[in-house]
Amino acid sequence: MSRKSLDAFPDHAVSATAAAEAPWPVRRRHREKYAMNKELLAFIIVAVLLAVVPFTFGTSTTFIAMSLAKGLAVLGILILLRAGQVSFGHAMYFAIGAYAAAFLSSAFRGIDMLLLIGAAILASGVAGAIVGIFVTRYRGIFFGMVNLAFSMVFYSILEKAFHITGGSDGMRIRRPTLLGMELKRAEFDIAIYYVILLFALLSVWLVWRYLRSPMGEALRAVKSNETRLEYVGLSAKSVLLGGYIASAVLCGIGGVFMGMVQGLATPEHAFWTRSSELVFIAALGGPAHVAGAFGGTVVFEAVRTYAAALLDDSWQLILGVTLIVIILWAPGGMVELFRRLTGLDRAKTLTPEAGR
Amino acid sequence: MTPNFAVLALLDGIAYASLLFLVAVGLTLVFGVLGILNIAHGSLYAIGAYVAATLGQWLVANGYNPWLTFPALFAGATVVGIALGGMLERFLLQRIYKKDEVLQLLVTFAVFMILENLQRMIWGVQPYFMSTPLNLLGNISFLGINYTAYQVLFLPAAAIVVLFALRHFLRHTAIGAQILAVTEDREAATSIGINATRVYFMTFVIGACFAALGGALATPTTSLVTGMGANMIVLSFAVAATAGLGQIEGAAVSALMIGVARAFAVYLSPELEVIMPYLIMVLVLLVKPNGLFGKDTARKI
Amino acid sequence: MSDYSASPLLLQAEGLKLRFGGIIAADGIDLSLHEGEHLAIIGPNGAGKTTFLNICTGYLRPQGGSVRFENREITAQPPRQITRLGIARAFQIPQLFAEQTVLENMLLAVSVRERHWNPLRNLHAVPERREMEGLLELVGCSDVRDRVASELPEGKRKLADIAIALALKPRVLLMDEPTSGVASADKFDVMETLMNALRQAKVSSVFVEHDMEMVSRYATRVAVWAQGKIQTTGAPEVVLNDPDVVRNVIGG
Amino acid sequence: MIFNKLSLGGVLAAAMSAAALTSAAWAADKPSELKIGITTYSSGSASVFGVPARHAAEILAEGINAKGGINGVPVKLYFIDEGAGLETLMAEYRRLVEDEGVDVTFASISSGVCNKMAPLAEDLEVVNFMWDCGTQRILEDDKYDYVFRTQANATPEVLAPLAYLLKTNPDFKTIAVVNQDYAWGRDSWEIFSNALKTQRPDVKVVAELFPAFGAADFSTEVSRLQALKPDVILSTSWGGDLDTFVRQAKQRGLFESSKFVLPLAESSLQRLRDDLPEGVIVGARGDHYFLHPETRNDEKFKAFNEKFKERTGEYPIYSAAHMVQAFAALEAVYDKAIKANGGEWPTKEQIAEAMIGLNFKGLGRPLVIREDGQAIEAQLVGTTAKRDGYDFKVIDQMEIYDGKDLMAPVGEKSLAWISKFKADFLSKVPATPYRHQ
Repeated sequence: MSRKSLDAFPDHAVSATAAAEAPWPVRRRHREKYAMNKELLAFIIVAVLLAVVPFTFGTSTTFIAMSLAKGLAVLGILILLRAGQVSFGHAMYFAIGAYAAAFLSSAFRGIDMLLLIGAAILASGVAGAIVGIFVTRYRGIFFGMVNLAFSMVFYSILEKAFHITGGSDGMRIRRPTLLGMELKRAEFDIAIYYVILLFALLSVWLVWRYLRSPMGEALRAVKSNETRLEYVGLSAKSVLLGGYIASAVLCGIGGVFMGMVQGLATPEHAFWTRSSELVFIAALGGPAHVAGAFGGTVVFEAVRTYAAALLDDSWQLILGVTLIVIILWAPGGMVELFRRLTGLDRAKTLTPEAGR
Repeated sequence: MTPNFAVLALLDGIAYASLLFLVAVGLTLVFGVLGILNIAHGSLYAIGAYVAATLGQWLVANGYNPWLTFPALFAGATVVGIALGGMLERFLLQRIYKKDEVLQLLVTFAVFMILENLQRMIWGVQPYFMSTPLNLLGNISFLGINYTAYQVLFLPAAAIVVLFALRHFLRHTAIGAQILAVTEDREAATSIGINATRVYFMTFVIGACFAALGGALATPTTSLVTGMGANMIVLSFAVAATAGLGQIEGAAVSALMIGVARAFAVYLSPELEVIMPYLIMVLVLLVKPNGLFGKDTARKI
Repeated sequence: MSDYSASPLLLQAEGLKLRFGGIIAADGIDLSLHEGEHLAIIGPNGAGKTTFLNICTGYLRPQGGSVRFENREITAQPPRQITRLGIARAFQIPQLFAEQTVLENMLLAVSVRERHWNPLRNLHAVPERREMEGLLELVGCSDVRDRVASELPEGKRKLADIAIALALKPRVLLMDEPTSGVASADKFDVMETLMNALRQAKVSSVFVEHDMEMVSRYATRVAVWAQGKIQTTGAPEVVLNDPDVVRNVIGG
Repeated sequence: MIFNKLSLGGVLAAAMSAAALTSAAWAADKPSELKIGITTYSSGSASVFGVPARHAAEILAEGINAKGGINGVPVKLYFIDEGAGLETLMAEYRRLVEDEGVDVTFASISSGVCNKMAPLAEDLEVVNFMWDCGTQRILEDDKYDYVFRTQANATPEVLAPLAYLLKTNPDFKTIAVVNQDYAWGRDSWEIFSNALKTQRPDVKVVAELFPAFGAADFSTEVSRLQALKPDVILSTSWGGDLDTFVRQAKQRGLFESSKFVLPLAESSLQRLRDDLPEGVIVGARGDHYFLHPETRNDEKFKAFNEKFKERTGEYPIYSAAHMVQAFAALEAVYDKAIKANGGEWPTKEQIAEAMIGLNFKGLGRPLVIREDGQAIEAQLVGTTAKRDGYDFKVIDQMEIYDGKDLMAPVGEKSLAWISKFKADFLSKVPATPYRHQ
């Protein structure tokens, strides 16, 4: 089977060949376990490495914190991609998360960070449920477009409701306390880094489990065969709605973190190019694996920040070319490249050779 | 507020809708045939505008007859459409027709980013303008209000000509009929031997030409600034989606709807002006998921 | 052939009417299924047999008439609700979750049946895994258990499709040409296994079929569908020997 | 994979800071170079200001280095693009301050960015000059130790054109506003309309239009304004938006029926050329004009204008002048602090301290930094006119206002201060008149 299959996300394709040649349940389980362990190991290593960042590369802390925050939103996009749907409006939930924090922190000075996060989860979840009820009727391009329309309405309101939202300059998010502690800037940077890291790791684990649960597998079924889904007694709409709310909440969490790190919520967070950026990163990182969301974000942000060093005012050019190259030659994104380079894909996808 | 404001708003709306239609029609045509929602359409719009402005400025600066700026608008658009559109289709889009639609969308987004950047590198960031054609046509007065003939006569005329020319082309020429056949049923059309590669190429180039033409014809009325493509593309998405993707006549109707609604907003409630197109799109799609004129396709089991 | 009219009524269609443009698919269809019955529907291509299955499962809304299941009105309810009531369906063109393995297809179906919605539990860890493996064994799909559905040969797809329907533990199974696509040498073996499984699980069935040999062997009753009407219904040995039926349906 | 990227960035960062450390150590107290981080737009619509300002900065840095630097220390510039988005801007700003060790930052053009950068600079304890952003709120709302503004704020920039309007066209009865829909457009209208209410409560506001920032078409707005025929039309827009609005209004004869007040149009004069009619009131967010009647014969002024024209083909606009002011403040404050420090190179705390009460001079009248960190800057307003020797409209019938008369006093907020205006306050504000020469 060709890797350039019609399928966007070739992990299924790869596992197809693989599974076809691995009919023995016992060995298969063994390998699955082996692969799981290897992935768990990688997860732990990455987690530990990230945990020591403030001590080793202290000046990159904020950069990585912002990347992780955005990565959380990309993780949300990943869930929808699982159902074959792409939203060009999810930046809206990102902005909702940030604005929830902005409103609360200007109403109550010295409010606790955890309350802000809770508010962002609630706000983006409720918004996701309400909008989701409408948009889950749509599939494909229309799904993307209706989401775009909702987010543009929201964006326009943020810009227009000047006296409430501060218009295009946005709202300041004052530094919250953490568990009642007042923090100075340097302490806050470290503290929020660890909070973000904690949420990122937790979300990765939850999403990882969710996508493998019956509900998550049903998302894939939305992509492959809604008719059969109906005929096993499940509403494709509600399956998608579940995924949609989860993705909205992840974007909301990403937004509140980004807002707190930057100290600002702006309408720009909700603009359509931001939504596209999230999808862009998901494709860049590779939609097949949760690691892609974060890897993609770090690369994206790094290119954007350091492209200027290579060629003045060229980050869009460089990123655009990178994405085209990835889509044409490695449609599985960085995750696929990584697997190709390390050979880890074999273990992961259970080809017979892997166990040997 | 004069009691005639409705007439004025209508006139303003029509002028604006004409430009919207010119851009959206290319987008919707390309989607109808290729099944690709081309985000780079906005960049083609912007580059068409820049090229037309550069050409027009050059003509004026070198003392040519200023009326030559009119053909320059069309020439600029055609050059951009054929050269840039043709290259994009041949070297990039042809490679992705078999890929997932999400990836197709992302490729066009990547092209959009690249073109935005190139555009900045070529034309810089200072606003460009070339209003010679607008000045040449002068004003006409209506209910005591001066309008530019270019906006209330020339642009709507251009839009109508494009609409009917496109209809004629699709209904009464061989290649047009093939394009239409592919729009209606891609598989059936290819199975009866229509050369899809050629049809795709032609369609994309035509669509690109329309985008560039929209930009070129907008040039005399506006200042060309970076980021103009990003704004235009969402607006033309709104027009195309409201009509139903792939609906050409429908795009004319929804462009008119959005244009007039926006103009009324400026008179009645200026704060709503910006939200109007998206509000219309959301409302229409909530009631009619496939757009005003889109067809519902039930799956056969 | 025994008479089932005394056993409880499961599915009952009355006066179903449906036309698409100029084509009359159903023009006053009355048809019922009793517990333990295996009803075959035969008739010319395009007569509306599949349409009947579509109406019964709520995929199409009839322009007239009603469908009842265990004395409960189910006309035009969404397919998922009808499915949950106990009417499962297998398709002429198999409908599988193309991206997942055959076993995962089954596990997903059984998760819906058993309402396994814990988002943290792996699909493979549902307690009914053994049962599903057994079902696959039964329909002869064990060998392709771990293959991705889109990669299956046509015959196996057909069987997997039926297995998914069976995974739902239905009261009634609606099948559309169950053995089309299965290699002709295996057809009767497959059907034999399938019917045994249905009898064992006390599942009644309706199946649309073109193979008269199959009908005469496995149907308890036959309905002949033509021009949007049930021309006749009765025991296979009677109906299949009816000269009108032979001329209009089987011969033609 | 994530880690690879991280460590790459980290190693680079570490290497850079190590380099910075060693060089600092080598120069003992006095650094080998004075590093200046400048945020400016090089992409996006505001680059109409950002790019000229960047040219100005480069010219100025070359000039400083050519004469041996500031007290013998050459300057080195680092630019950040405000148009690249806040994530990039913030990450890069932090990198410059924390890794690169820049000594001073100039941030920024956008009020929105200033809103963000001011608290960040304060947190990072780096001396920051708000060199171009207009919002008056930052220094009025909070107290900063490291953040200063080397130009005026929105209040005098809007009040000066209003004073000019009241003096030159005292009889107007109706006014309409067409501003860009973002903070500056809204804030400037708030100041203008509140002040107008105190001076001329009888004037009726017939339309408040806020088309989207970057709107490509104002035809409908122009139609509506023609129908309304207001005596005065105010627009604080700039860049492509202002150009488009002016062209469309001119083409359709709106300038004949209404008096236009365009407080930022000095920056569009050279682009609009004949599309901007005569008789329009224009301002320059300060006393910035390439033919400044008081300073045009100064050597420094002439030299800068020439170099700028040579490099860009244009005369400098106000954003370039604001950059000149930032550099002038920088040179002045180092001189002052070094003197106060007995000739030793000053610490950043000493620099911050020396900023208060600092006198410096850019291309216009001298400026002074108040105790709240805000500079007092004169304002130049005039009327467009066609004059020989220029293929664009020049400014005639100029009035130059002293900045202190139009600023809210230290500790007072602009809107509260404005609400206390006496009815004839603005028409009596002293100004020095000049004609085009």
